[in-house]
Amino acid sequence: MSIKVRYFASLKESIGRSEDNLEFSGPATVGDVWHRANPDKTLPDNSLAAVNMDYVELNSAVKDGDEVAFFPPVTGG
Amino acid sequence: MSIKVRYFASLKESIGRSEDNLEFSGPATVGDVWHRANPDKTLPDNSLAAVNMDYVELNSAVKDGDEVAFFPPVTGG
Amino acid sequence: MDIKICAEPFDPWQEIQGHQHSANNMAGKFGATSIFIGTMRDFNEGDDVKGMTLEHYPGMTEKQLEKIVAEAARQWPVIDVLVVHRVGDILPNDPIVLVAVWTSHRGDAFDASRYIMEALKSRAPFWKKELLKSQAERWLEKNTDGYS
Amino acid sequence: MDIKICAEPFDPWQEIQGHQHSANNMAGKFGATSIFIGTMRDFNEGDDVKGMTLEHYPGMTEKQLEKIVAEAARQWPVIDVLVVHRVGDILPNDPIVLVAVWTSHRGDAFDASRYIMEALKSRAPFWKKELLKSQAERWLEKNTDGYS
Repeated sequence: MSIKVRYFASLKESIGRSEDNLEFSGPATVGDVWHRANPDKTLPDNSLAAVNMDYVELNSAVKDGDEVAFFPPVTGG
Repeated sequence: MSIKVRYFASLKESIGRSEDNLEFSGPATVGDVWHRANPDKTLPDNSLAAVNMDYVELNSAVKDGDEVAFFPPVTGG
Repeated sequence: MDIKICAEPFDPWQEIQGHQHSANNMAGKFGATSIFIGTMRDFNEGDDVKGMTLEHYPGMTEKQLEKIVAEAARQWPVIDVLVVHRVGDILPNDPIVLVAVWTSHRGDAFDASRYIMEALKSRAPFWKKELLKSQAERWLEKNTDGYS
Repeated sequence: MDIKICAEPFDPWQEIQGHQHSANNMAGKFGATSIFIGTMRDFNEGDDVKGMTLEHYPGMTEKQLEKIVAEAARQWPVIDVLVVHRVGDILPNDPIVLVAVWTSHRGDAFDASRYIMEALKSRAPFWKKELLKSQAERWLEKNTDGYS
Protein backbone atom coordinates (compact mmCIF):
# COMPACT_ATOMS: atom_id res chain seq x y z
CA MET A 1 0.00 0.00 0.00
CA SER A 2 1.03 3.60 -0.66
CA ILE A 3 1.21 6.11 2.17
CA LYS A 4 1.88 9.79 1.80
CA VAL A 5 3.61 11.36 4.80
CA ARG A 6 3.63 15.07 5.58
CA TYR A 7 5.60 17.09 8.14
CA PHE A 8 4.92 20.59 9.42
CA ALA A 9 6.54 23.47 11.26
CA SER A 10 9.57 22.77 13.48
CA LEU A 11 9.35 19.03 12.80
CA LYS A 12 9.57 19.65 9.06
CA GLU A 13 12.59 21.89 9.63
CA SER A 14 14.39 19.40 11.85
CA ILE A 15 13.78 16.54 9.38
CA GLY A 16 14.61 18.71 6.39
CA ARG A 17 11.72 17.35 4.30
CA SER A 18 8.05 18.24 3.99
CA GLU A 19 6.84 14.98 2.44
CA ASP A 20 7.62 11.32 1.94
CA ASN A 21 5.89 8.69 -0.21
CA LEU A 22 6.19 5.19 1.19
CA GLU A 23 5.19 1.71 0.06
CA PHE A 24 4.26 -0.98 2.59
CA SER A 25 3.72 -4.64 1.72
CA GLY A 26 1.91 -5.63 4.96
CA PRO A 27 -0.21 -3.93 7.63
CA ALA A 28 1.29 -0.89 9.38
CA THR A 29 0.46 1.64 12.09
CA VAL A 30 1.07 5.36 12.17
CA GLY A 31 4.07 4.67 14.38
CA ASP A 32 5.42 2.21 11.80
CA VAL A 33 5.11 4.92 9.16
CA TRP A 34 7.26 7.26 11.22
CA HIS A 35 9.93 4.58 11.81
CA ARG A 36 10.10 3.60 8.16
CA ALA A 37 10.36 7.23 7.03
CA ASN A 38 12.76 8.29 9.78
CA PRO A 39 14.70 5.19 10.90
CA ASP A 40 17.38 7.19 12.72
CA LYS A 41 15.13 9.70 14.48
CA THR A 42 12.72 9.26 17.39
CA LEU A 43 9.41 11.08 17.03
CA PRO A 44 9.54 13.90 19.62
CA ASP A 45 7.35 13.10 22.63
CA ASN A 46 4.90 15.95 22.26
CA SER A 47 4.32 15.37 18.54
CA LEU A 48 0.84 15.01 17.12
CA ALA A 49 -0.22 12.69 14.31
CA ALA A 50 -3.12 12.80 11.87
CA VAL A 51 -4.48 10.43 9.24
CA ASN A 52 -6.50 12.01 6.46
CA MET A 53 -6.63 15.23 8.50
CA ASP A 54 -8.05 13.70 11.68
CA TYR A 55 -6.03 13.26 14.86
CA VAL A 56 -5.00 9.69 15.61
CA GLU A 57 -2.88 7.72 18.07
CA LEU A 58 0.41 6.19 16.94
CA ASN A 59 -1.03 2.68 17.15
CA SER A 60 -3.78 3.42 14.62
CA ALA A 61 -3.62 1.31 11.49
CA VAL A 62 -3.10 2.96 8.11
CA LYS A 63 -4.54 1.82 4.80
CA ASP A 64 -3.65 2.27 1.17
CA GLY A 65 -3.86 5.89 0.01
CA ASP A 66 -3.82 7.41 3.51
CA GLU A 67 -2.18 10.76 4.14
CA VAL A 68 -0.31 10.59 7.43
CA ALA A 69 0.94 13.81 9.04
CA PHE A 70 3.32 14.47 11.92
CA PHE A 71 3.67 17.85 13.56
CA PRO A 72 4.50 19.63 16.81
CA PRO A 73 1.83 20.97 19.22
CA VAL A 74 -0.32 23.54 17.47
CA THR A 75 0.05 27.22 18.33
CA GLY A 76 -2.67 29.05 16.40
CA GLY A 77 -5.25 31.56 17.60
CA MET B 1 -33.52 68.51 56.30
CA SER B 2 -34.46 68.50 52.62
CA ILE B 3 -34.68 65.29 50.65
CA LYS B 4 -35.29 64.98 46.95
CA VAL B 5 -37.07 61.79 45.92
CA ARG B 6 -37.05 60.33 42.40
CA TYR B 7 -39.02 57.50 40.83
CA PHE B 8 -38.31 55.58 37.64
CA ALA B 9 -39.92 53.28 35.11
CA SER B 10 -43.02 51.28 36.12
CA LEU B 11 -42.86 52.63 39.68
CA LYS B 12 -42.96 56.20 38.38
CA GLU B 13 -45.96 55.30 36.22
CA SER B 14 -47.88 53.60 39.02
CA ILE B 15 -47.27 56.53 41.39
CA GLY B 16 -47.96 59.09 38.71
CA ARG B 17 -45.03 61.34 39.74
CA SER B 18 -41.35 61.41 38.91
CA GLU B 19 -40.16 63.51 41.86
CA ASP B 20 -40.99 64.68 45.36
CA ASN B 21 -39.26 67.21 47.56
CA LEU B 22 -39.69 66.51 51.27
CA GLU B 23 -38.69 68.23 54.51
CA PHE B 24 -37.86 66.21 57.64
CA SER B 25 -37.35 67.70 61.09
CA GLY B 26 -35.64 64.65 62.67
CA PRO B 27 -33.57 61.66 61.51
CA ALA B 28 -35.05 59.45 58.82
CA THR B 29 -34.27 56.31 56.86
CA VAL B 30 -34.81 55.57 53.19
CA GLY B 31 -37.88 53.56 54.22
CA ASP B 32 -39.22 56.59 56.12
CA VAL B 33 -38.77 58.69 53.00
CA TRP B 34 -40.93 56.28 51.03
CA HIS B 35 -43.67 56.24 53.68
CA ARG B 36 -43.76 60.03 53.99
CA ALA B 37 -43.92 60.47 50.20
CA ASN B 38 -46.39 57.63 49.61
CA PRO B 39 -48.40 57.13 52.82
CA ASP B 40 -51.06 55.04 51.11
CA LYS B 41 -48.83 52.81 49.01
CA THR B 42 -46.53 49.97 50.03
CA LEU B 43 -43.17 49.91 48.27
CA PRO B 44 -43.30 46.87 45.95
CA ASP B 45 -41.21 44.00 47.34
CA ASN B 46 -38.71 43.80 44.53
CA SER B 47 -38.03 47.57 44.44
CA LEU B 48 -34.53 48.95 44.62
CA ALA B 49 -33.44 52.10 46.42
CA ALA B 50 -30.49 54.43 45.94
CA VAL B 51 -29.11 57.40 47.81
CA ASN B 52 -27.01 59.81 45.79
CA MET B 53 -26.86 57.21 43.02
CA ASP B 54 -25.54 54.34 45.12
CA TYR B 55 -27.65 51.34 46.07
CA VAL B 56 -28.76 51.28 49.71
CA GLU B 57 -30.98 49.24 52.02
CA LEU B 58 -34.26 50.71 53.25
CA ASN B 59 -32.91 51.10 56.80
CA SER B 60 -30.06 53.41 55.65
CA ALA B 61 -30.18 56.87 57.18
CA VAL B 62 -30.59 59.90 54.92
CA LYS B 63 -29.07 63.36 55.45
CA ASP B 64 -29.87 66.87 54.32
CA GLY B 65 -29.57 67.33 50.58
CA ASP B 66 -29.68 63.63 49.72
CA GLU B 67 -31.27 62.43 46.52
CA VAL B 68 -33.23 59.25 47.23
CA ALA B 69 -34.45 57.11 44.32
CA PHE B 70 -36.89 54.21 44.14
CA PHE B 71 -37.21 51.99 41.11
CA PRO B 72 -38.09 48.47 39.92
CA PRO B 73 -35.47 45.80 39.10
CA VAL B 74 -33.22 47.01 36.31
CA THR B 75 -33.54 45.51 32.84
CA GLY B 76 -30.74 47.00 30.76
CA GLY B 77 -28.15 45.34 28.60
CA MET C 1 -11.67 53.36 29.73
CA ASP C 2 -14.70 54.92 28.13
CA ILE C 3 -18.40 54.76 29.08
CA LYS C 4 -20.99 56.23 26.77
CA ILE C 5 -24.77 56.57 26.96
CA CYS C 6 -26.26 57.10 23.47
CA ALA C 7 -29.69 58.56 22.79
CA GLU C 8 -29.29 57.81 19.07
CA PRO C 9 -28.54 54.55 17.25
CA PHE C 10 -24.86 53.60 17.37
CA ASP C 11 -22.70 51.43 15.15
CA PRO C 12 -20.71 49.05 17.38
CA TRP C 13 -17.93 48.59 14.77
CA GLN C 14 -17.43 52.34 14.42
CA GLU C 15 -17.41 52.73 18.19
CA ILE C 16 -14.76 50.05 18.61
CA GLN C 17 -12.59 51.30 15.77
CA GLY C 18 -12.86 54.89 16.92
CA HIS C 19 -11.86 53.82 20.41
CA GLN C 20 -8.91 51.74 19.16
CA HIS C 21 -7.67 54.62 17.00
CA SER C 22 -7.90 57.18 19.77
CA ALA C 23 -6.10 54.82 22.17
CA ASN C 24 -2.92 54.70 20.09
CA ASN C 25 -0.81 53.46 22.94
CA MET C 26 -2.56 50.10 22.67
CA ALA C 27 -1.17 49.10 19.25
CA GLY C 28 1.04 46.02 19.60
CA LYS C 29 0.33 45.81 23.35
CA PHE C 30 -2.93 43.93 23.43
CA GLY C 31 -3.29 40.36 22.26
CA ALA C 32 -6.94 39.74 23.01
CA THR C 33 -10.20 41.62 22.53
CA SER C 34 -13.48 40.25 23.81
CA ILE C 35 -16.60 42.00 22.64
CA PHE C 36 -20.22 41.51 23.56
CA ILE C 37 -23.07 43.16 21.71
CA GLY C 38 -26.68 42.98 22.83
CA THR C 39 -29.15 43.61 20.02
CA MET C 40 -32.88 44.18 20.11
CA ARG C 41 -34.88 41.18 18.93
CA ASP C 42 -38.27 41.39 17.25
CA PHE C 43 -39.82 38.85 19.60
CA ASN C 44 -39.86 38.25 23.35
CA GLU C 45 -41.78 35.88 25.60
CA GLY C 46 -43.72 34.62 22.62
CA ASP C 47 -44.86 38.05 21.37
CA ASP C 48 -43.89 40.11 18.34
CA VAL C 49 -42.18 43.27 19.49
CA LYS C 50 -42.31 46.45 17.34
CA GLY C 51 -40.08 48.64 19.44
CA MET C 52 -38.78 49.45 22.87
CA THR C 53 -38.16 52.48 25.04
CA LEU C 54 -35.10 52.36 27.27
CA GLU C 55 -35.34 54.63 30.30
CA HIS C 56 -32.35 55.28 32.53
CA TYR C 57 -31.32 57.25 35.60
CA PRO C 58 -28.86 59.81 34.23
CA GLY C 59 -25.85 60.15 36.48
CA MET C 60 -26.45 56.93 38.39
CA THR C 61 -26.04 54.95 35.19
CA GLU C 62 -22.57 56.35 34.59
CA LYS C 63 -21.63 56.05 38.27
CA GLN C 64 -22.61 52.38 38.42
CA LEU C 65 -20.95 51.52 35.10
CA GLU C 66 -17.72 53.20 36.25
CA LYS C 67 -17.81 51.14 39.43
CA ILE C 68 -18.38 47.93 37.48
CA VAL C 69 -15.51 48.64 35.09
CA ALA C 70 -13.24 49.50 38.04
CA GLU C 71 -14.17 46.20 39.71
CA ALA C 72 -13.28 44.32 36.53
CA ALA C 73 -9.97 46.20 36.27
CA ARG C 74 -9.12 45.17 39.84
CA GLN C 75 -9.84 41.50 39.11
CA TRP C 76 -8.20 41.13 35.68
CA PRO C 77 -5.26 42.93 34.04
CA VAL C 78 -7.30 44.85 31.49
CA ILE C 79 -5.60 47.29 29.12
CA ASP C 80 -8.75 49.10 28.07
CA VAL C 81 -12.54 48.90 28.28
CA LEU C 82 -15.31 50.46 26.22
CA VAL C 83 -18.95 50.35 27.29
CA VAL C 84 -21.69 51.88 25.14
CA HIS C 85 -25.38 51.66 26.07
CA ARG C 86 -28.33 52.93 24.12
CA VAL C 87 -31.29 54.78 25.68
CA GLY C 88 -34.52 56.15 24.23
CA ASP C 89 -36.62 54.67 21.45
CA ILE C 90 -35.16 51.50 19.95
CA LEU C 91 -36.14 49.38 16.98
CA PRO C 92 -35.56 45.64 16.37
CA ASN C 93 -32.02 44.89 15.19
CA ASP C 94 -30.66 48.06 16.88
CA PRO C 95 -27.62 47.45 19.08
CA ILE C 96 -28.52 48.07 22.74
CA VAL C 97 -25.22 47.48 24.52
CA LEU C 98 -21.57 47.09 23.58
CA VAL C 99 -18.87 45.90 25.97
CA ALA C 100 -15.32 45.62 24.63
CA VAL C 101 -12.31 44.59 26.73
CA TRP C 102 -8.69 44.66 25.58
CA THR C 103 -6.13 42.52 27.45
CA SER C 104 -2.84 40.77 26.82
CA HIS C 105 -4.28 37.26 27.16
CA ARG C 106 -7.57 35.75 26.11
CA GLY C 107 -8.79 34.32 29.41
CA ASP C 108 -8.74 37.75 31.02
CA ALA C 109 -10.62 39.33 28.10
CA PHE C 110 -13.38 36.69 28.21
CA ASP C 111 -13.70 36.83 31.99
CA ALA C 112 -13.68 40.62 32.30
CA SER C 113 -16.19 41.22 29.49
CA ARG C 114 -18.56 38.67 30.90
CA TYR C 115 -18.23 40.10 34.40
CA ILE C 116 -19.02 43.59 33.11
CA MET C 117 -22.08 42.36 31.17
CA GLU C 118 -23.50 40.39 34.10
CA ALA C 119 -22.94 43.28 36.52
CA LEU C 120 -24.43 45.77 34.05
CA LYS C 121 -27.52 43.57 33.70
CA SER C 122 -28.08 43.43 37.45
CA ARG C 123 -26.95 46.88 38.61
CA ALA C 124 -26.97 49.55 35.89
CA PRO C 125 -30.24 51.54 36.18
CA PHE C 126 -31.84 50.97 32.79
CA TRP C 127 -35.43 49.88 32.24
CA LYS C 128 -36.99 48.48 29.08
CA LYS C 129 -40.58 49.00 28.04
CA GLU C 130 -41.67 46.93 25.07
CA LEU C 131 -44.19 48.04 22.47
CA LEU C 132 -45.88 44.93 21.11
CA LYS C 133 -47.31 44.49 17.63
CA SER C 134 -50.71 44.39 19.34
CA GLN C 135 -49.96 48.02 20.42
CA ALA C 136 -49.83 46.92 24.06
CA GLU C 137 -46.94 48.26 26.11
CA ARG C 138 -45.23 46.34 28.88
CA TRP C 139 -42.33 46.95 31.21
CA LEU C 140 -39.83 44.12 31.37
CA GLU C 141 -40.00 42.90 34.93
CA LYS C 142 -36.61 41.36 35.39
CA ASN C 143 -33.45 40.58 33.55
CA THR C 144 -32.82 36.99 32.69
CA ASP C 145 -29.80 35.03 33.79
CA GLY C 146 -28.66 35.15 30.18
CA TYR C 147 -29.83 31.65 29.31
CA SER C 148 -33.54 32.12 28.75
CA MET D 1 -21.59 29.26 9.49
CA ASP D 2 -18.47 30.51 7.75
CA ILE D 3 -14.82 29.53 8.17
CA LYS D 4 -12.13 31.49 6.36
CA ILE D 5 -8.36 31.15 6.16
CA CYS D 6 -6.77 34.46 5.04
CA ALA D 7 -3.30 34.81 3.58
CA GLU D 8 -3.63 38.61 3.63
CA PRO D 9 -4.40 41.01 6.49
CA PHE D 10 -8.11 41.12 7.33
CA ASP D 11 -10.25 43.75 9.01
CA PRO D 12 -12.35 42.03 11.69
CA TRP D 13 -15.05 44.72 11.62
CA GLN D 14 -15.48 44.42 7.86
CA GLU D 15 -15.58 40.63 8.15
CA ILE D 16 -18.30 40.76 10.80
CA GLN D 17 -20.36 43.38 9.00
CA GLY D 18 -20.03 41.57 5.70
CA HIS D 19 -21.16 38.37 7.35
CA GLN D 20 -24.11 40.03 9.09
CA HIS D 21 -25.23 41.65 5.85
CA SER D 22 -25.01 38.45 3.84
CA ALA D 23 -26.94 36.58 6.55
CA ASN D 24 -30.06 38.70 6.18
CA ASN D 25 -32.27 36.18 7.86
CA MET D 26 -30.59 37.01 11.19
CA ALA D 27 -31.93 40.58 11.51
CA GLY D 28 -34.19 40.86 14.55
CA LYS D 29 -33.61 37.20 15.45
CA PHE D 30 -30.37 37.36 17.39
CA GLY D 31 -30.05 39.15 20.71
CA ALA D 32 -26.42 38.46 21.53
CA THR D 33 -23.12 38.52 19.68
CA SER D 34 -19.90 37.44 21.35
CA ILE D 35 -16.72 38.21 19.49
CA PHE D 36 -13.13 37.31 20.22
CA ILE D 37 -10.20 38.79 18.34
CA GLY D 38 -6.63 37.64 18.82
CA THR D 39 -4.08 40.26 17.75
CA MET D 40 -0.34 39.99 17.30
CA ARG D 41 1.61 41.64 20.09
CA ASP D 42 5.05 43.21 19.67
CA PHE D 43 6.47 41.32 22.64
CA ASN D 44 6.42 37.74 23.90
CA GLU D 45 8.23 35.93 26.69
CA GLY D 46 10.23 39.07 27.44
CA ASP D 47 11.47 39.64 23.87
CA ASP D 48 10.62 42.27 21.28
CA VAL D 49 8.94 40.59 18.32
CA LYS D 50 9.17 42.12 14.83
CA GLY D 51 6.97 39.71 12.98
CA MET D 52 5.61 36.22 12.77
CA THR D 53 4.99 33.54 10.17
CA LEU D 54 1.89 31.44 10.60
CA GLU D 55 2.10 28.03 8.95
CA HIS D 56 -0.92 25.78 8.64
CA TYR D 57 -1.99 22.43 7.24
CA PRO D 58 -4.36 23.34 4.40
CA GLY D 59 -7.42 21.13 4.40
CA MET D 60 -6.93 19.83 7.94
CA THR D 61 -7.30 23.35 9.29
CA GLU D 62 -10.73 23.75 7.70
CA LYS D 63 -11.75 20.21 8.66
CA GLN D 64 -10.86 20.70 12.31
CA LEU D 65 -12.46 24.15 12.50
CA GLU D 66 -15.68 22.78 10.98
CA LYS D 67 -15.71 20.02 13.59
CA ILE D 68 -15.18 22.51 16.40
CA VAL D 69 -17.96 24.79 15.18
CA ALA D 70 -20.29 21.78 14.82
CA GLU D 71 -19.46 20.72 18.40
CA ALA D 72 -20.32 24.22 19.64
CA ALA D 73 -23.58 24.19 17.66
CA ARG D 74 -24.53 20.89 19.30
CA GLN D 75 -23.87 22.25 22.79
CA TRP D 76 -25.43 25.71 22.50
CA PRO D 77 -28.31 27.07 20.37
CA VAL D 78 -26.18 29.19 18.06
CA ILE D 79 -27.77 31.11 15.20
CA ASP D 80 -24.55 31.73 13.31
CA VAL D 81 -20.77 31.49 13.64
CA LEU D 82 -17.93 33.19 11.78
CA VAL D 83 -14.30 32.07 12.18
CA VAL D 84 -11.48 33.86 10.35
CA HIS D 85 -7.82 32.90 10.82
CA ARG D 86 -4.80 34.55 9.32
CA VAL D 87 -1.83 32.63 7.85
CA GLY D 88 1.46 33.75 6.31
CA ASP D 89 3.59 36.72 7.34
CA ILE D 90 2.10 38.77 10.13
CA LEU D 91 3.09 42.08 11.71
CA PRO D 92 2.45 43.34 15.24
CA ASN D 93 -1.07 44.70 15.70
CA ASP D 94 -2.40 42.50 12.86
CA PRO D 95 -5.50 40.50 13.77
CA ILE D 96 -4.69 36.77 13.84
CA VAL D 97 -8.04 35.20 14.65
CA LEU D 98 -11.66 36.27 14.79
CA VAL D 99 -14.44 34.18 16.32
CA ALA D 100 -17.97 35.62 16.27
CA VAL D 101 -21.04 33.82 17.57
CA TRP D 102 -24.64 35.00 17.23
CA THR D 103 -27.28 33.61 19.59
CA SER D 104 -30.60 34.60 21.12
CA HIS D 105 -29.22 34.87 24.66
CA ARG D 106 -25.95 36.11 26.03
CA GLY D 107 -24.84 33.11 28.07
CA ASP D 108 -24.86 30.91 24.99
CA ALA D 109 -22.88 33.45 22.97
CA PHE D 110 -20.18 33.77 25.64
CA ASP D 111 -19.95 30.02 26.20
CA ALA D 112 -19.90 29.03 22.54
CA SER D 113 -17.31 31.64 21.48
CA ARG D 114 -15.03 30.64 24.32
CA TYR D 115 -15.41 26.97 23.52
CA ILE D 116 -14.52 27.58 19.89
CA MET D 117 -11.44 29.65 20.82
CA GLU D 118 -10.13 27.10 23.32
CA ALA D 119 -10.68 24.22 20.92
CA LEU D 120 -9.08 26.16 18.06
CA LYS D 121 -6.03 26.84 20.23
CA SER D 122 -5.57 23.18 21.06
CA ARG D 123 -6.65 21.41 17.86
CA ALA D 124 -6.51 23.62 14.73
CA PRO D 125 -3.20 22.90 12.92
CA PHE D 126 -1.53 26.31 12.92
CA TRP D 127 2.05 27.00 13.99
CA LYS D 128 3.65 30.33 14.82
CA LYS D 129 7.26 31.18 14.19
CA GLU D 130 8.39 34.46 15.71
CA LEU D 131 10.98 36.76 14.23
CA LEU D 132 12.63 38.62 17.09
CA LYS D 133 14.12 42.10 16.96
CA SER D 134 17.49 40.37 17.41
CA GLN D 135 16.80 38.66 14.01
CA ALA D 136 16.57 35.29 15.76
CA GLU D 137 13.66 33.08 14.74
CA ARG D 138 11.85 30.73 17.07
CA TRP D 139 8.89 28.41 16.82
CA LEU D 140 6.35 28.82 19.58
CA GLU D 141 6.39 25.52 21.42
CA LYS D 142 2.97 25.41 22.95
CA ASN D 143 -0.17 27.43 23.29
CA THR D 144 -0.85 28.94 26.66
CA ASP D 145 -3.95 28.25 28.70
CA GLY D 146 -5.02 31.80 27.92
CA TYR D 147 -3.89 33.26 31.22
CA SER D 148 -0.15 33.67 30.73
